[in-house]
Amino acid sequence: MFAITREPLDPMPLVESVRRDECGAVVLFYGVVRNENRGRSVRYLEYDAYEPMALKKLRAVADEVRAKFPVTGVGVLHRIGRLEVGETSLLVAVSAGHRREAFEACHYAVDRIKETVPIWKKEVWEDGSEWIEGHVPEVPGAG
Amino acid sequence: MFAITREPLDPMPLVESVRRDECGAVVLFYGVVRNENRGRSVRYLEYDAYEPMALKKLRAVADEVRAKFPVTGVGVLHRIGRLEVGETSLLVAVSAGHRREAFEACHYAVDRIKETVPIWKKEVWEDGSEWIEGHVPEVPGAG
Amino acid sequence: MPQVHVRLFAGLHDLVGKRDLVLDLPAGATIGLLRERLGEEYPVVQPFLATLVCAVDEEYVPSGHLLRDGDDVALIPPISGGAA
Amino acid sequence: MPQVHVRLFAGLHDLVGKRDLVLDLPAGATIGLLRERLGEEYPVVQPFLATLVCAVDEEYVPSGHLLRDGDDVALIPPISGGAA
Repeated sequence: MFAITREPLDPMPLVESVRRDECGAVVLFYGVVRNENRGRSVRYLEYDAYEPMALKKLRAVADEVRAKFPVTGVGVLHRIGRLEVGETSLLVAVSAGHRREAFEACHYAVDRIKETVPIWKKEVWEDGSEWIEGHVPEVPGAG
Repeated sequence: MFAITREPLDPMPLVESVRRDECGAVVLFYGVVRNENRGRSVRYLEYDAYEPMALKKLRAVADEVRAKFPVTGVGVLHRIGRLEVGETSLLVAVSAGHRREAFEACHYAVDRIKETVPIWKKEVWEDGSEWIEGHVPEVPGAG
Repeated sequence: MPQVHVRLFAGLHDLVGKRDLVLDLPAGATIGLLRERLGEEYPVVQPFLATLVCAVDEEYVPSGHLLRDGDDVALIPPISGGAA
Repeated sequence: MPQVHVRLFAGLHDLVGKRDLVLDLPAGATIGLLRERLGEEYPVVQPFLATLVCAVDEEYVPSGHLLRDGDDVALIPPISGGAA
């Protein structure tokens, strides 16, 4: 299960979509809106995305994870639009035979999502706002 | 939130119990009953526990995690009794400011639960059953 | 004479005030040329060009990538989705 | 003359057929002595003694731990809760 959506994220169907009878471990990661970042109090976040490409890149991250780790299932949901403090922006679920692979693969997936998926975050404070500049994606074939 | 229970585990209240407005990441681990172990097909599992001590040791693992990692919340639920393939025996939730600490602390907590909490698992196959012998707990003051 | 469709997101969308642009480019135009043109026609975009990456047909492409008529080019400033 | 309450779990519970035992021990008895007595009175327990750990008042204790009257002693075979 992979989706970019403006609706609140529901973890239960995602976990069920990655669980297999041969898996002994599922790791579910929640990215949550914090009330503070780099010393500034955050009122809310606004996420923008290049939706079709973001969805394609989420699937590509999952393919990369499956090639690199012995996992049995991977799924990702990313919410966009306005999110309040405490709301979930990202859910990544990974199932595997054993816990080590599930933890490592899920952590790797979250790292790669931040590096490759075209989604942007604007922090809105009491007295202003800013689009956060994070990772410059790697371009294949570039110097 | 900490519990040893015979009822199916509900992850949502556990996650809500560890979430804080200052946390940016929650990692939730599911231990799930697999259909196979060490080459044998598993029909179901039966968990036994020394319940009051197991609950005390779950809390001790959480104290250890909080002392070792900069986390904002830790919670654990362990189910006992009969569990079918695909059911969840263990839920460990950890919240933290950032993802790395949440992943590392949750993995550590699962490892320590296996090493210190007096709970036992019987595998039941088509043609027999066996109580699985895992870790001998460390005894303080022993040679 | 390729005519390309350009998509703007996040800070670029706010600055330019549009979600989409159409640019007419000379034959043989590359992503590199498109970036130059953007900087000329939309000076507010200039400071972003150093860290801007482009995607064509939903894949990241290098500056030398040759543009064809009807291409769909997304301007991708440094990304910040995911999690803390 | 300490009298102690002994709790059995998992495989030990199945083998002995009881969840609880009461043992009368001589004054000055330790966990080590309790283990010896168990092996004598319940020979089925003998093969488990090598890897058996004891807990008193819900804490793991070493063989030299002195038992008091009314102590609650749990016999803890190697644990296997948690996850794959």
